[in-house]
Order: sequence, then structure tokens, then C-alpha cells
Amino acid sequence: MVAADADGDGRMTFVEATVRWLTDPASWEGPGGIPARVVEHLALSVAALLIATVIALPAGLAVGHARRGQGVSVGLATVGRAIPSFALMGLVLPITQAYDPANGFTIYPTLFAMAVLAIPPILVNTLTGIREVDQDLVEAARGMGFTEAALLARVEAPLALPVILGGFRSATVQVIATTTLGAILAYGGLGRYIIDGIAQRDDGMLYGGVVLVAALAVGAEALLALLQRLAARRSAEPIRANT
Amino acid sequence: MLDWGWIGDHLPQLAFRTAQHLELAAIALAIGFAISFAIGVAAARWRVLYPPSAAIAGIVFTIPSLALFAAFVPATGLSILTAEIPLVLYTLVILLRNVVAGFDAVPADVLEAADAMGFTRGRRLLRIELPLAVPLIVAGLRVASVSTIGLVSITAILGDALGGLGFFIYEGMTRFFATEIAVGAVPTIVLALVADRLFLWLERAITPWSRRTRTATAG
Amino acid sequence: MSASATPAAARAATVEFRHVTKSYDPAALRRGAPGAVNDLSFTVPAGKICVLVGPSGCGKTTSLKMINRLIEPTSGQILIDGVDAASRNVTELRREIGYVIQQVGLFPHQSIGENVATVPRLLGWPRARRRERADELLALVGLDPATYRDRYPAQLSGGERQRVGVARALAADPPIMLMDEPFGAVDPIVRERLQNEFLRLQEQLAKTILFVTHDIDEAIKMGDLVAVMQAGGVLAQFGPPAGILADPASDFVARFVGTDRGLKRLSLARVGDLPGRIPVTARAGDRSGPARARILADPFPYLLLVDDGDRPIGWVDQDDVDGDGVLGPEQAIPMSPLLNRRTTLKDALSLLLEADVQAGIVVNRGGRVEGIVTAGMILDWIREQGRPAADAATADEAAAAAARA
Amino acid sequence: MSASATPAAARAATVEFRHVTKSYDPAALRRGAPGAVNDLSFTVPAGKICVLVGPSGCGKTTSLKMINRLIEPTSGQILIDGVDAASRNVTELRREIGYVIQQVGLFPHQSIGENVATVPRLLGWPRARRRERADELLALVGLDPATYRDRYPAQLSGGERQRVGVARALAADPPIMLMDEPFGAVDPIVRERLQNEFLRLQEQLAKTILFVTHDIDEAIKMGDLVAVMQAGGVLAQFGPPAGILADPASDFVARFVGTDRGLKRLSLARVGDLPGRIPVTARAGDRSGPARARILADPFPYLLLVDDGDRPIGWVDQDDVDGDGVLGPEQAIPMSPLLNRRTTLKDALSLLLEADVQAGIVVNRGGRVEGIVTAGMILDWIREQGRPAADAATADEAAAAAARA
Amino acid sequence: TTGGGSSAPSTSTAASGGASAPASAGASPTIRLGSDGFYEAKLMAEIYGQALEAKGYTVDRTGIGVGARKVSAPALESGQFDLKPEYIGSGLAFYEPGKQTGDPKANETALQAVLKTKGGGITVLDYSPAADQNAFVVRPETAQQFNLTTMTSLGAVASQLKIGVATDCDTNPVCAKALKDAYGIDVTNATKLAACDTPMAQALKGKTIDVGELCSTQPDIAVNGWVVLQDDKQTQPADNIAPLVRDDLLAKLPDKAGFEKVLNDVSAAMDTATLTDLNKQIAVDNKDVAVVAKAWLQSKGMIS
Ligand SMILES: Nc1ncnc2c1ncn2[C@@H]1O[C@H](COP(=O)(O)OP(=O)(O)OP(=O)(O)O)[C@@H](O)[C@H]1O
Ligand SMILES: Nc1ncnc2c1ncn2[C@@H]1O[C@H](COP(=O)(O)OP(=O)(O)OP(=O)(O)O)[C@@H](O)[C@H]1O
Ligand SMILES: [Mg+2]
Ligand SMILES: [Mg+2]
Repeated sequence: MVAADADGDGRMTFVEATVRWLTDPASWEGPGGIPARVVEHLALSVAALLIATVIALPAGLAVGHARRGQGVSVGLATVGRAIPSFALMGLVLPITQAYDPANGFTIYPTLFAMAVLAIPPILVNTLTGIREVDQDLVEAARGMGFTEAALLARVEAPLALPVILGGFRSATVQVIATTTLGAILAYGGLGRYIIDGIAQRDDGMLYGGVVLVAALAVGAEALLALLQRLAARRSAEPIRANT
Repeated sequence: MLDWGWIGDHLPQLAFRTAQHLELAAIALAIGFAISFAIGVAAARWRVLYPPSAAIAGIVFTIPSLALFAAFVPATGLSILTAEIPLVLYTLVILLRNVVAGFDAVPADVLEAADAMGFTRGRRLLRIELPLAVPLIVAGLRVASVSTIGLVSITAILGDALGGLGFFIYEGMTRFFATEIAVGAVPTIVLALVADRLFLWLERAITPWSRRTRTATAG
Repeated sequence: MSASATPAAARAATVEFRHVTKSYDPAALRRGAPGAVNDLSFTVPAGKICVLVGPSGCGKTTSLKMINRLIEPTSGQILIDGVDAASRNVTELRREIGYVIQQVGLFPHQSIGENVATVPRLLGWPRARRRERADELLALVGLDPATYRDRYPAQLSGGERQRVGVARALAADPPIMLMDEPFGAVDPIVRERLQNEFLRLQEQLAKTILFVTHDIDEAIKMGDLVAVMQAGGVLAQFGPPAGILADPASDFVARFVGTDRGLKRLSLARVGDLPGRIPVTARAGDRSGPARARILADPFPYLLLVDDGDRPIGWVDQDDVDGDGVLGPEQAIPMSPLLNRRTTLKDALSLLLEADVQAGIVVNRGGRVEGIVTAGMILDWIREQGRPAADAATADEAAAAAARA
Repeated sequence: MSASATPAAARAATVEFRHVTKSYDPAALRRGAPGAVNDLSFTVPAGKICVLVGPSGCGKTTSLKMINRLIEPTSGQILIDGVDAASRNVTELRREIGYVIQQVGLFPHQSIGENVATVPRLLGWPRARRRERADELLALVGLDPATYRDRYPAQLSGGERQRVGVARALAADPPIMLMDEPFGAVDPIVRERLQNEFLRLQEQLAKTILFVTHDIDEAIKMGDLVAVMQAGGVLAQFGPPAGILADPASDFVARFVGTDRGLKRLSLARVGDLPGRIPVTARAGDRSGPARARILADPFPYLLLVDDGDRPIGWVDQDDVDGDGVLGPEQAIPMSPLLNRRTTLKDALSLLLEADVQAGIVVNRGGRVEGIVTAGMILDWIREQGRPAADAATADEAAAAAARA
Repeated sequence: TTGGGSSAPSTSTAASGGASAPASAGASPTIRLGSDGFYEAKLMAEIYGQALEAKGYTVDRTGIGVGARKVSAPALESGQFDLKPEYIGSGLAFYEPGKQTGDPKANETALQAVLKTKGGGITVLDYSPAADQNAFVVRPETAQQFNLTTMTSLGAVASQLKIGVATDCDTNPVCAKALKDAYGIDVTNATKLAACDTPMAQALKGKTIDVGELCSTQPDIAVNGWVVLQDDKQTQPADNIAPLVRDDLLAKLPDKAGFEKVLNDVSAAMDTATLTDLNKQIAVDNKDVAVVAKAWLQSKGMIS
């Protein structure tokens, strides 16, 4: 990338600026400091993911198990993927703000948009994962007198776990990357550095923010990838005895 | 609630923006797919390539479009080229994973049979692996097309000349005009749903073998 | 928690099929097309093993699954101890029926121990008792609990998985067991071991077992009763193996049991079933005079030389037994096959074909001579068992066999 | 385009293993651990079927895959017509070797016709010729081209898929065929048909075939030569089936071929191999006097009554042949089994066990009497074929058999 | 640049056949217009465009409505477009944070000084009396409750109110520093939002904040009957609007003077009140920018 900086004073590339900003102790101190911003960023991201999970996971499990209503679920997921997050924020803003002038402006719209962003991958992966559990196992379980609930909880869900976690993975990355939008509505988080960096013509702050977001996203992804591998380990080999 | 009169007055714009939206999305998808496919094929063969390329795709995904635009405009102008850069980059995250998964899903015994009959590497890839990877690859294209159609709006930052339906969304938001936001958002969703169906149909069309149900139980 | 969970309830149950028909496409059935299973009727008495055997696709699995209602019959009833299964609570019912599926179907995400304790867990047994039960069962199927308890299915060989499958089905000590090709996927050596182990097991458990296979030899070996099914889910013949071998009800059955069914019948009888025949014996070191007298009096031209413990040493041709002298081991010609009362006639005949003496020697556990068996005795015996007269079918079939060969 | 594509090249080739060892973990091998295959040496002459048989995991598939270099040996060589396979261009080599993979491995996305024509396509045959060839091969394996050509693999039954697998391997008429449990996944009836069809096929094709199975009966039936392998990829015995049955090289081999190997040997010999024996016959309507004279002169106490075409009617006990009178069909006791020269001794003996007469009647295609066979004749013959003396192994084994039973 | 732009209805040319084009117009290059994304900026750009077209110039509007100065500034400098309406105060602040003053003339001079060196030279033409002042605004009830009229009066009660300030306030001397020095208002904990933009207005409207930094021309003020607090200590820079033109374009023009006159006439004719009203037509009556621009030019007789 070419240096976006066109300041009269000294041609400093955004790389130098970024390094300088990241290494400046001042960037790490106080309520606007990096640690604080990271916490804010994660707080909203995690909250959004939790909400999405509470909605999408049970729905996905139910649909996948019943093998009915898949078309509808996937359709909804598609809609969710297609609406731009900032448009969503704009649309819910007046409503949330009416209930709570403070948080209804700075937090809820972003939280809502992020939750909507996270639902599709979790929903679709969950129902696909459940649907693709080896039917012989499902039958074996039924044959042994599992109730449908027990079947879902003890056989289908555990076996679908790797796929479900895969959904969380992409949801997490997307949410962490997009939570930056919150700064437009005066929320904290790493988005602040990007918005302020632009407003204050501070490339170091802008790209520093970008780097931090990327690091956070990739870190979270790596963590979930690890979990996914652990979950996949047991059921790695297919156990059909046919030689 | 909606100002139908306004919509009526702006049908030509709506048509033009919809076409532009499709153009931007289609180009992004085509290029994104080409890149992902190339990397995916390589990664499917040389496993070591996958983690790094996946990681890079993931990182790129987190760069805000505004930053990308700011960086590229002086070089590439307020052009479609500039607009496509983030769009293309964002598709990689989804497509790359699915292309690789697609090739991984090809049954080992089929590959072995192919080798045993003297297929060359390239030929095996073209005649055996590729067709069998299609279902998962198309699945990736479905998701990618939908999210790309959603993302096209961000190109509105590059000026009224771009942005597809996103133009309405942005302008609508600067003046808090619900009708205009809806005129941008609703067609976007419709396009996404249509694209999703289209790829589903495409997959059915090019994988006839998977549609036929077995007429006899395997012994 | 269902009564069947307590070992007290470990009685077997009778299973009765009453005009059971199953079509996966009832519309077609109404148009008169045959179902996967058609008008199936038979009864399995409590504590017996009934083997369903037939070519692939003939409806064996379908029939089995209708018992624990994984599939509901299109018409007809299945009675368990006289109660219509359809009237039972389905999960209750299933927990009283052990089920070993065609593809083993162990849960890959659970340890072997957890897999085995699945049904006890469903029945809400306390952890300690579950664990105890799992170990007990693993030992029962010949897997050392300490070694296998905490492994995962992927870490087991095909044969080991099959045993775990059986153990899991036995866990709640159900009165009925359904086993769908439980030994299908393993090589012949392992399979035979599993079969023998399972028969031993059944002697203690005495459950009612419905066992599916498409290997007729397995059916004959395992079954107290055999139900031969043919394409279209029709019951071709039902009865004890011996009866089916002796008297196939149709050309299909005859072809299915194979042209060598005569020999297969031999595998159902044991040396002990033959009329005993005592050979002329003499101790090494005996004077040969008296021995010679006895052997000449006997139709069988060989003298059996034994040691002080009456354990066989070898044969002496009557012509080599001179008027006076001493019988020494050096005279004896090499040993012929040793049998015991539990050797099947098939093995016995086979061994006799190998030996260069017409007689096999029957010994008891201590190795003492109990008698001898000749090929002739076996042939005569089986012929007596055979039905009154060879009918046309046999001849046709001989021709057929000849043609095929 | 490789020469082997042209039918002209459809000659068979010899395949020789020279001290071939394969370890999937060479490091372990250097530490002295055994490989999957160890020091394998044997030669398959051109045009012969060699069956590799052994328990699961003994290295059969590994050995096979080293021939077409899907797996490279860790040490040793494999010579094809004297040329080291390792020195050949690998794709070239593979196109000259037909391979029927254990899991069939049809291409799910190609029609049956395309599947069969795979190698011809690789060899650049023109479309028309490919299609023609595919149809020809489908017919050859007993699948109607018109019906199956355009189906997809998922629409076929297990047995049908295996046939397509065989057809595909035959497509370019390769001099060598590798077949890994080609009939593994089908039920016994279909399997027997496939086996017979394939043997018929091989009579015309006369290829060099390496055939893997873990079913000893299949090995005996299919193999000109049998290589018995045991755990650890060790060659336990190599030779013609008869030899292996008659004289197992080790306890393992003896146990693997089974305690009834004596009977198995019978399935290798045919009625035609027995010394012919002509019964005393008489036409219905003949005067009984002369007949009586002849029958009394014969050790076999029955007279065979035949019709004008010398076709058998039935037996007459010599005591029922009175001095003067006329022989009538009503006197004849029911027919005993009809055999022909190609009936295996196993089937013959089995049929004799069913009949109530000691003798089976051998007839020619026209149904004319050619001779008779008695159980005694079969037992005597097999005993002569048997090795000089029953050795300890047999006895031990008999005991073992007894114990197991 | 994209063909899509020129064919975009939102930027369709309103060229008037009647107007007499300068003889040399044929030789004159295409004028590539640009502007920031906010409707007021787009409106000014559109007015420039139609005025020029009336004089026979051909105009390419590809650069209009570029989302953020972060993008539009480099676009102008790198020659993606030649002409752009700019707020001389904020424009100056963008390059020289803190240099801006309450005196438009000074701002213009300073800005011109900076731009001389940017992208091969950019000229600031006459600025218009129409100024878009940064102004602090409160809801009427708030004004009554604390009887607020001036910033000074706000200073007294600032601590009891939630204040919304521009995103760059901390680093912008005429914001944080000026407010502190002049009125003793501490904005370190204030809500940061894009000034003069919808979110700020929405925040004030929805009572998320009580005081918002808006722009004097923002229609929301009139529409909601908000009270503008008078900047009695003259801290806020004069943000008059002026056209920025790339020198390389001016050099190519056959009739440089004529071209500048067109734009300077427009600037002269525009004033704050009018601009506010035009904004209202767009943001409240939802009229299209091009339509509003045309109507105004006609009313001024600059186009027929
Ligand atoms: N779910 C199903 N839907 C439709 N038809 C089915 C289904 N399951 C089985 N069938 C058909 O019913 C018939 C009997 O199937 P079943 O599985 O009972 O045979 P099987 O005797 O168990 O065969 P195998 O020995 O191969 O297991 C077959 O023709 C099969 O194609
Ligand atoms: N790719 C591999 N990597 C490591 N070990 C392998 C591999 N393939 C096979 N083995 C091991 O090598 C041995 C021989 O395997 P092989 O498949 O040749 O046996 P097989 O005789 O074909 O068995 P089956 O009758 O079950 O097909 C087995 O112990 C197996 O575990
Ligand atoms: Mg079955
Ligand atoms: Mg194998």
C-alpha cells in the first residue's frame, strides 16, 4: 500500500507512524489507552456473540434435528448476511434511543447489528452440523431408547461440535472486525482509534487501530481453531468397521 | 410510512443503481473466486500453504474499507478498481476455506482408483477432484455472493458515482430519510436471496450425479 | 426406571410376528406392488436364538427394526410376551431390547466405557454402578476393562469394536437382543472366535436373540431356529437348521443353503452322537498271542496299541501280530486323528480324509481311548438321519450343481 | 499412446516379487520393527491367477499396491516380465495394469459408461471406439449396456458396482490385473455368480491376475496359485491350492485353511478324476436270468436298470433279480443322485450323504450312464492323493479341533 | 474513472442549450468536480457544476460525494478531480490543525499558503459570505431551564450537561483548548461524534446529549427549534465556503478569468441563510441535490 499521508511536515510512511504510535507509552495509558479500548471492544463483541448464540444455537439444533424448516432458516441467514451493519444501526437507533437515551445511542444499535451479523454463520453451521451426523449413529441411539432430547444433547450435538465451532469461528472474526463501527455512534473500542485517527489526521493511530483489530481477530480465530481441533480429535476417524 | 411518491420519481436511479450493484458484486466475486481457487488448489496439494494463506485472508478481512480506500485512491483513483479492492479481499476469507474443504472432501478411494489407472496429476485435478469438489465450492460461492452483495454499499464512500444501492443507504442516512434507506436496503436483500437461489440451482445443474437417488441398496 | 434394568428382570421373552408387512412406499403397496417385507409370521420362543438369513436386500434389517419400532409395520403385529409392541411406550420398549446394528454404530465421542454404559445411563443408574457394569461386560466379551475402558472407538480394531457393540447391547441385561450382522465386518478367523464366544455367553444368558446374517454357515452354527428369507421379504422356510438342511422347502432354499448341505448337516452332529464302537486294544509289552486271537475275531483288521494309561500309541496290522512274541511300540504305524465326543462329524470326516488309516480314535479328557470312528460309520449314520427317500429335487439339483460347476 | 492399448498387446506378463519389504515407518524398520510386508518373494507366471489370502491387516493390499507403485517398496524389487517396475514411467506402467480397488472406487460423477471407458480415454481412443468398448465390457460382466450405460454409480447395487469395477479394470485389455477383494461387498449368492463369471472370463482372457481376499474358500476356488500371508506381512505358504490343503506348511496355515480342509480338497477334484467304474446294467424289459448271472459276479450288490437310451431308471437289489422273469421299472428303487464328470467330489459326496443308496450315477450330456461313484471310492481316492503319512501336526490339530468344538 | 459515474442520474448534466459558450470553449478541458459526502458540500459542487455547464463547460461529476475528507483530500491532491467546494476553516484545520481563526480572510490566506505546495498547486478562489460556522446547540427546554443564550452562560452549567463535540476536538485547538480557555468548558469526557453530521443531530434529538456541536447551516436546528448558543468570545473559526481548483487545470483553461468569474459569482450570490434553506429542502423536504441546485441558480438568473 502507498503511504496515505500527505502532510506537509516530513513524509512519514504510515508504517513508521503506526510503529511510533504503538510503541508510544502514552497510547497505552488511561481510559483512552489501548488496554481499556481492547476491553471495551471485547466486551461488546462477546456480548453480541452471546446474544447471537442464545438465539441461533437452539434454533439451529432444533431445525437440524427435526430436519424441517431448513429452507426458511437459511433464507433468514441470507437476509442477515445481506443487510449492511451500519444500515441496521441507523434503522434501530431511533427505537433504542427512545428507550434509553444514553446506551440506546452508544451501545444498543451496534450490539444489535453485531448480533445480527453473528447469527447467520452460527445458525447455518449448527443445523448443517447436526444434519450431517452419521445416521447410523442416530439410529443406534434411537434403537437403545434415547429420548429425542437425549439424542440431540448426547449424540448429535457432541458429534456436530466441530462444525458448530467452525460457525463460531467465522462469526467471531466478523464481529470483532466490524465492532469498529460502534465508534461512529460514540462507542469506545478499537474503532475509536480508526475514527479519531482519521478525524485527527493521525495515521499512526488509524493504522495502529487497524493492526490491533486484526491481532484481536486473528487471536480469537486461533483460539477457536484450537478448540475446534480438540473437539474434532475424538471423532476424527470414521468408526464404520467395514474394511 | 414510506414515501411512495419519492420512490416513483427515482425508479430510473433505482434501476441504474441495481445494475451497478450487480456489476460491482459480480466482478468482486469473479476475481475473488479466481484468486481463492488458485490458492485453494495449491493449498489442497501442499497443506503447509493453507494455514498462512487462511490467516492472511483473515487479517485482510479485518482492515476497514475506509483505510483501504484512503490508501489506494491516490494510486488507483475514484475508480471501480479501487472499489473492488476491499470487496475482492473480503471474499477470500469465505471462498478459500471452502475451496480447500471441497478438495479435501474427495473420497480417498476415488483418488486412489484414479492414480491406479494412470491419471497424471493435472488430469486427476481437472477430471476427478474438481467435479467432486464442486458442491462445497458452490456452497462457498453462495455465502460469498450474499455477503459481497451486502458489502458493495461501502463503495459509496468513493463518491456518488459508485456505491450501487449503497448510494441510497448513505444519502438516506445523512438526511435520515427512511424511504431512501429502504430503497437501498430492500433491493440489496432481494438481490442476495436471488443470488443464493441462483447458485443453488447452478450446483444442482452441474452435479447431476448427486441428485439421482440410489435404486438399490449397497450389499 | 424400567423394571428390565434390574437383573431380576433378566428373563427372556417370546417374540411373535403376526402377518407383518412393511412397505416403504405404501402407495405402491396399495397398487399391489410387494413391500420390503411381506406377511411375515413366525414365533421365537423365549431364550432361543433365531437367525434371519437371506440374500442382500431381502428385508432382514427391516424385519429386525420393526421389533424395536425403528420402523413401524405397514400392517400386522409384533407381540413381545404376547403384548403388541405397538401398544408400548417406544423408549421404554427399546430400553428392554438390546440392539447391535449392522455398522456397529459406536459413539465416536464417547470412551468405550461410556459407550457400554449408554443404556444404564439412560435408565439413570448411579455412576459407580454404571462403571462396574461396564467393566463386567467388557470382561464378559473378552476385553480387559483396564486396557479398553478409556479408549475411544477409533482406537479399536474391527473385531474389538464388534465386541464392544455386543457388550453395549447387553448392558441393561435386556430380555431380547437384536443383532444385525454383528460379526459381518471381521475376517474369518476373528469371526469364528466371536461366534464361539457368543455361543458360550448365550449358554449363561439364555436371552431371546434375533440374529441377522447373510452367511448360511453362520446361520446354521448360531441358530436354534433359522428363518430363511428371500427377495421381496418373503419367509421361504422357518425351522431348526437340521430340518432346513435335511429338507429345504423350495428350490430357492436348497440353492441358498448350498449343494454341500449334506456336509453342512455333518457339522450339526458330534462324534458323541454316533453308536460307540470299541476297537481291539493291547498294551505295549503284552504277549502277542492272545492279542492275535482277539484281532482275528474282529472285522476291523487293525489292533490299537495303548500305553499303561490306555492312551493310544498306534495301530498294528493284524498280519503283523505274530503268534508269539511281545508287542512293541516300534511295530505301531503312525497315529491317526484323535477325536473327542464333541468333535463335529464334519471335522471328523475331514480329518479321516487326511489320515491314512480309516479310523479316528475317540479319547476322553484324560486321553483314554473311548472308541473309534470310521468314515463308513459317519456315512451310514447320516444316511439314517436322512429323510426316507431321495426325491427328484435332489437329482435335479445334482444336475444343476454339475451344470454350475 | 502406450502399446498395451492395442488388443495386440493383450499378452499376459509374469510378475515377480524379489525380497520385497515395505514399512510405513522406515525409522521403526531400522529399529528392527517388522514392516507391513516383510521380505516377500514369489513369482506369478504369465496367465495365471495368484490369490493373496490372509487375515485382515496382514499386508495383502500393501503388496498389491506395490505392483502398480501406488506404494513404493522400502526395499526389494518387483519385476514385470523381468523389468523392474521401479524403472518404468509410473503412469505408463499403471495404464498397463488393471486395478480393482477394495472399495470399488467408481467415479461418482461419471456415468457407468464413462467410468468403464476411463483408461481408453486416457489413452486417447476415439469416442466411438471408447463407447463400443464400454458396451462390450458391460456385456462381458453381465450388465446390459442399454440399461446401465448412462446410470450413475449411486444408482447401482453393491454387486453391480463391483462388476463395473472389474469392467473398468479390463477396459484397456491390460496384461496384468490387480483385484483387491473384488467380490467382498456382496452376498454369497451374487458372489458365487461373480466368481464363476470371472473364471469363465479368465478362460478367454488368460491374463496374469493377482487377487486379494480373506476368504480361504474363495482363494481355493479362484487361485491357480495361492499365497497365504500372516500377520506382519510374512509369506506363510505359496503354491497351488491342492498342495496347501494337502500339506499346510505351518500351524498357522493349517488353522487358516480350516479343520475341514480335507473336505475342501474334495472341491478341487471332479468326478472325472476318479477311476471310472462301470455298473452292471440291464434294459427294462430284458429277461432277468442273464442279468442275475452278471450281477452276482459283481461286488456291487445292485443292478442299474436303464431305458432304451441307456438313461438310468433305478436300482434293483441283486436279491430281487429272480432266476427267470422280466425286469420292469416297478422293481427299481428310487433314483440316486445324478452326477456328471464335472461335478466336484465335494458336491458328489454331499449328494451321496443325502441319498439312500451308496452310489451316485455319472451321466454324460445326453443323460447316458457313464459309470457310478460311491462314497468309498471318493474316500479311497482322496486318501491316495493325500501325503504319505499323517504327521503329528494333524493329530495335534485334531485335538485342537476337538478342544475348539 | 468509472463510466458509471457520468451516467449516474444523480449527476446528470443540466446543461442549458441557450447559454452562449465562449468561442474557445471547444478547446477547454473537462472540469472534473469533486466534493465531500455531506449534502451541503454536494450541493455546492452541483451548483458549481451547473453554473459551469451553463457557460458551455463540460463537467464530470465522478468525484462528488466522496465519503470523507480522509479520502477526498488525497483525491484532490492526486488529481482525481480538479474542483471542490471547501470550508476554509476546517480545510485549513485539516492540514494545519490549530491555525484556523475567526477571521475568514486570514483562514483563506493560510489555507492558500498550504495548498500551494499540495498536489502540484491548488488555488483557493473567492470565499462566499455563506459560512457554515461550528455552533453549539441546545434543545429549547434545556435553554429555558438554564436560560442559556451564549457560550459564556453555558460555561457556568456545563458540568451538569452532557456535551457532544467533534471527533477531533481533543487535538483541535479551536475546540477543546478554545472552549477551556474562553469558557472554562472541559470536554475531555464529552461524547465524541462527527460534527455537523447526522449522528450528532440524532444524539441531541434523542437526548443522548444536551449540547451538540453542529453547523450553523444544518437544517435540523430550524426543524427542531433548537437554540444556537452565541459564540460571544469568537472562538469558532469562520468556515466560509470557497472553491478549490487545481492549478494544472487553470493553466489549461483558454479563458481562466471567465472560469474563475463563474465560480466567484456563485460564491458572491450565496449566503448563510439561503444555504440553510437549501439544506432544509434536501434534508427535510427530501429534494434531490441537483434539483435544488438548479432551482437556486435559476432564481439567481445564472442559468435559464
Ligand atoms: N429407508 C428405506 N427406504 C426405501 N427402501 C428401503 C429403505 N431401507 C431399505 N429399503 C429397501 O427395502 C428392502 C429391504 O432392505 P433391508 O435393509 O431390510 O435388506 P437386508 O436384508 O437388511 O439387506 P442387507 O443384507 O444388504 O443388509 C431393500 O430392497 C431396500 O432397497
Ligand atoms: N497408509 C498407511 N499408513 C500406516 N500403516 C498402514 C497404512 N496402510 C496400511 N497400514 C498398516 O499396514 C498393515 C497392512 O495393511 P493392509 O491394508 O495391506 O492389510 P490388508 O491385508 O489389506 O488388510 P484387509 O484385509 O483388512 O484389507 C496393517 O497393519 C495396516 O494397519
Ligand atoms: Mg441389513
Ligand atoms: Mg486390504
